[in-house]
Amino acid sequence: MRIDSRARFEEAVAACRRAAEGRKIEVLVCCGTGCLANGSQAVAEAFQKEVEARNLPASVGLFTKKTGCHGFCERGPLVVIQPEGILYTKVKPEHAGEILEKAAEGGGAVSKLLYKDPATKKAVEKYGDVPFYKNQTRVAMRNIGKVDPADLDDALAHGAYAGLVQALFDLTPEKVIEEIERSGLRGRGGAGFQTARKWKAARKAKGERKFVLCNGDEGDPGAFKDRSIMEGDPHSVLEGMVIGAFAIGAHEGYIYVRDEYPLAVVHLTLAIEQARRRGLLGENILGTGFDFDVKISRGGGAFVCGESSALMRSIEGKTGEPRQKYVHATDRGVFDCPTVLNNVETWADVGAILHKGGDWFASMGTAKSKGTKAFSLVGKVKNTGLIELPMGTTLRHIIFDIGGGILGDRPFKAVQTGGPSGGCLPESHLDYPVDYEKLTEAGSMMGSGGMIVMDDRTCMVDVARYFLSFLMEESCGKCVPCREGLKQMKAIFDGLVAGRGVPGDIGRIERLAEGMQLGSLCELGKSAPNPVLSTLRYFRDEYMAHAEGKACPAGICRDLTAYEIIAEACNGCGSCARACPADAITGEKKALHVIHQGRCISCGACYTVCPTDAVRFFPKRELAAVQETGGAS
Amino acid sequence: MDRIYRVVVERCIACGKCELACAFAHGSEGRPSKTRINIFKRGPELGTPVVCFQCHDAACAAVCPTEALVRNARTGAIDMARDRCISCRMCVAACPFGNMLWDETYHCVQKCDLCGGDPKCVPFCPTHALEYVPADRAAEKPEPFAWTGALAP
Amino acid sequence: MSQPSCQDLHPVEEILERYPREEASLIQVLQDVHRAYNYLPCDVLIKVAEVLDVPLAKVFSVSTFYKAFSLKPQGKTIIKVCTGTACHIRGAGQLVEEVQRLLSIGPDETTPDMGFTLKTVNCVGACAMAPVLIVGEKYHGNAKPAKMPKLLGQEGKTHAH
Amino acid sequence: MITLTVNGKNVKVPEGTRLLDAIRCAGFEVPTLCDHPALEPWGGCRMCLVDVTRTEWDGWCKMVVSCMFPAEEGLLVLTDTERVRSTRRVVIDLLLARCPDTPLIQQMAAKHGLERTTYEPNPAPTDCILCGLCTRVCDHIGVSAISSVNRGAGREIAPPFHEAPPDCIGCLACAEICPTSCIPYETSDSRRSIWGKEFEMVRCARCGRAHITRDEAAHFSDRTGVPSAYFDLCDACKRTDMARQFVKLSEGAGTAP
Repeated sequence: MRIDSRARFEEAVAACRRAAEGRKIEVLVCCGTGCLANGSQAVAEAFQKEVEARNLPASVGLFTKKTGCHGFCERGPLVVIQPEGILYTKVKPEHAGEILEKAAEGGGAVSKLLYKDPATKKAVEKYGDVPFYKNQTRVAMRNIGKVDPADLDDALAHGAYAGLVQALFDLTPEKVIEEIERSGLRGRGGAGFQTARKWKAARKAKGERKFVLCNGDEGDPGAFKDRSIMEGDPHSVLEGMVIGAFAIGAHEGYIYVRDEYPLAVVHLTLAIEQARRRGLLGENILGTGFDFDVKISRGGGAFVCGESSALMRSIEGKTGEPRQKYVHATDRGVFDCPTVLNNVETWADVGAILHKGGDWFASMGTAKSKGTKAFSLVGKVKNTGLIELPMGTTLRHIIFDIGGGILGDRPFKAVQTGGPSGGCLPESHLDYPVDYEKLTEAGSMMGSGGMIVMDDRTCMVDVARYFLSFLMEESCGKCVPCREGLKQMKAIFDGLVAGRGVPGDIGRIERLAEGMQLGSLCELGKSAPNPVLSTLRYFRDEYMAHAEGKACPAGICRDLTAYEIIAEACNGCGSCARACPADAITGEKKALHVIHQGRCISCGACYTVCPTDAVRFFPKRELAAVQETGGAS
Repeated sequence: MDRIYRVVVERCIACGKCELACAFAHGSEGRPSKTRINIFKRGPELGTPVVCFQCHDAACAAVCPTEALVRNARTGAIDMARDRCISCRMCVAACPFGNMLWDETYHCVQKCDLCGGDPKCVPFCPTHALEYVPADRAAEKPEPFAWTGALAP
Repeated sequence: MSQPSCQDLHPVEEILERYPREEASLIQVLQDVHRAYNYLPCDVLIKVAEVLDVPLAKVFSVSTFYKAFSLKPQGKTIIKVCTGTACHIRGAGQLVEEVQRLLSIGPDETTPDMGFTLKTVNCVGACAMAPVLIVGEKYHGNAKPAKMPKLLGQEGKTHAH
Repeated sequence: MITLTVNGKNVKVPEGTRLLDAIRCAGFEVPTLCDHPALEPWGGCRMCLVDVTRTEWDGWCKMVVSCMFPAEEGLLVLTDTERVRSTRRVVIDLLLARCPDTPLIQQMAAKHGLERTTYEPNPAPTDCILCGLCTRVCDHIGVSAISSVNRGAGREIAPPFHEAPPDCIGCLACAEICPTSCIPYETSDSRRSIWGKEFEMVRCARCGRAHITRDEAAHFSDRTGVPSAYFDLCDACKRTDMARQFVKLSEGAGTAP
């Protein structure tokens, strides 16, 4: 039924709340992309079947619900039992019966499926007590994992669109912008531009048609918070966009979603249809006479489309080539109309800010970076997943307290933030509070919140080269410094990792990097040298080792690295021989194994699997010496 | 536009001075083949000068995709903005009188520009077959030319 | 060099019905066309250009700019190896090599029997389970080279040499 | 009119003037490779970079491409600072690596003090600098027969499917505008071909010379309303015709208009 007044809205919410309260025990099965990959679809079906088979009376109120990403993807599939808040990890379909028994009994948990804290080795029963969740403050992700993204009623029961109602009925567009200004909200897509300033400019701009856009082209490899928001709580994005449209006076909007996020498209499409049907979107929203509708534009797979002018061209059906921006999009954006473009997370924050007030949001975070920020914590860290924290949290807290430290307790080497436009920060920066200014100061950037943790087995030259290849493929090729510069930069790095480096390379890299930063057309090209410059700044030794010593200290660059088995340490278990893809390792059972250098491709598989650390790597140029002394065959 | 360029055909004696003057005025080489005015012989010492009419509703300007051909309000000529020309040669094909000339050497289009308001061919014409007359006198019928034996200045 | 073409224009006509006839629909139409035909056949693109009234050169430009589009027919099963940063540092390179070895095809190539196409993609946003491999529509997290033959299924084995 | 200062020299230009034109108006040189006065500025070659600042900016400079940046009142423009020179040098150096054998690029590189590229020269040298002039002029004419294809390092200019472009009208504007003349074509009094397409020609009804392609004639009479009959004769025959007409007229009235 269409909601056409404030009173009707309150009624509808109350009805949804009552329905939700009737669900006394809820089984929440995480169906984010991560858990789906681990088989959560089958788990959800198993729960559904079990519930039906039990044919329990309505008074028990047992329900199952598929939700968006709970964030703790590492341990998926995840199942949470509410209201008790019991968290089960790595759940399989056959566990459904057992879990339901316990849940219906109304007490206790299936202890073998609980999360075990690696530090204390003890099972943790409650969701809120798991270190990964304990330290989070969720704003943009407030309802993810709690609501069924395919059910508007469920979202309404959890407070969705409350901010919109306040904006439309209690405030003027100017007051809405004031509230956003008071919150200090800055763009969550990377650059951190003041959201209110953008809105103000667009409100002032003249034009019959105005647009609000949502940037869901989360292209930074290693970041997936926007995906989780769009998949797990699409209504929070829509709510923010309607508020933004009301504030600037727009009646049309687009959500630009990456092609790689099919589930996000499905859930957004569904959410838009539901919101339209209920009068929360489309013509005469909530009976106020305000019209605003949203279309979804699916990207075609191009990182550069995260750049605002390229994204707008892509929405227009063109190639994603950026345009020089001496005229702001707020004056002339998509289809040459005034346009406000914000990131998914920014839009998701807007509803909460309007609901709880700008001051509340501004009470979190640091002096210049207010509120909370979502990050995807990935790489060589124990607990990988999605987190949201107040700005200003230190890297150490994120990586070691929430992330649980480095995989296999190896030494921490660096953390990469900001994707291909960001940089790598070393151990000395672990106590840095994470906000826009601090990250930029350190030669990295916020970006879309990807945090990729690296251990000592990560070669920083290889990481920089990885980003160069990535960007070389993703550059649109319009301007010379970016197109040709990346090609030449990559060629220098190809030389470094292949042992063709020369001492002058580092100077050439620096000169070219400066030219690209100053000369490129868009942010992709301007920031392309960041991964190179930040690794060069903090890990210069490693570059020198490659350029002058023809060695890769991390043992990653294959052309520079050789492996051998230390006789004293080998227990002859044969793991290395089985892991070797090149059949370069031979040896009798329980006897010393040997790497045949002629066949070895230096992939390091043996090093990784050896249980006794009997495999060592060393610079390939020392190979001749090693062979002479008979160290290896 | 103060003055109007006109051709009094029956005065032309096909001496070719206008062609030379034009060629010199538009480039140092002065090759007669580069002239923008052409004499067609129609008998011994009888010629017809052919040159751009600066048409009122000019086809050349109509087809030009880059607005490189624009009327000069002062001289009345349709001027060619050389830097805007993309050498598509549409004006050459479109001119109903064949007065847009393709220069194969420089790969560009040449047309009469009335030398920016001082057409050089006029003073060089010994018989006043080419005139640049005040606009109000343009409609007057020219007097038949009387040959005096002396060259015009 | 003539491009592969396809005779049946019914699916594209149906797709075109669903969108306004304007340039802004181009990428959305191409997405659907790609899904329907598994690639972008030449004569289908000509049809799209004609109906949306977009110059064919622009359609071609867009088709080659975006990575989601292929102008060559693709295999029945598409194997995507995620090469995002998290996957890269957790060994996506070895995964690509292993698939290459098993199927004897490089990235963006298709097995001669049109069974498999190998693609590398820039981050599918499943970084928490890196490295990630997608076979058809199914995501596989924490993929290891040793698990490849099983993941590629029986068909995969027949290609192994 | 607005006043700005270029390298210390004041210059007055109308509002809406591009910085590039204002700088040239002040008498200073700025190199460009992708700019053409008849086409929308594009900002791809990055050679026209200059530093801009204002007195109130406290010495902070912003680097902009002058072909797209608007001239503003009170702007201080510096076209020859060290960082402008070094950035331009990187750009032309990169182009020289791409096009080591192209005279235009060699000359421009020499002007920036580069005899040869400091980068790895392109193993497959090309003359195409991807300035986009050809595709932009083609779009401008309203044809769009060619476009950029692929992206990044693989970007190139090509007709659809790398085959003879169906939309091409054979006007040769792309080849004419190309600053490095790297688009091959053939044209003569009997035939014309470009991009692998052979054109049907309109032959002069009098002398039989092929002077325009059938597609060109159709495209331009469609777009501009110029009667297609204008294309029946070649320009030389039309001139001869006109001379004859004159004679007839002079026999009657005496003057031509």
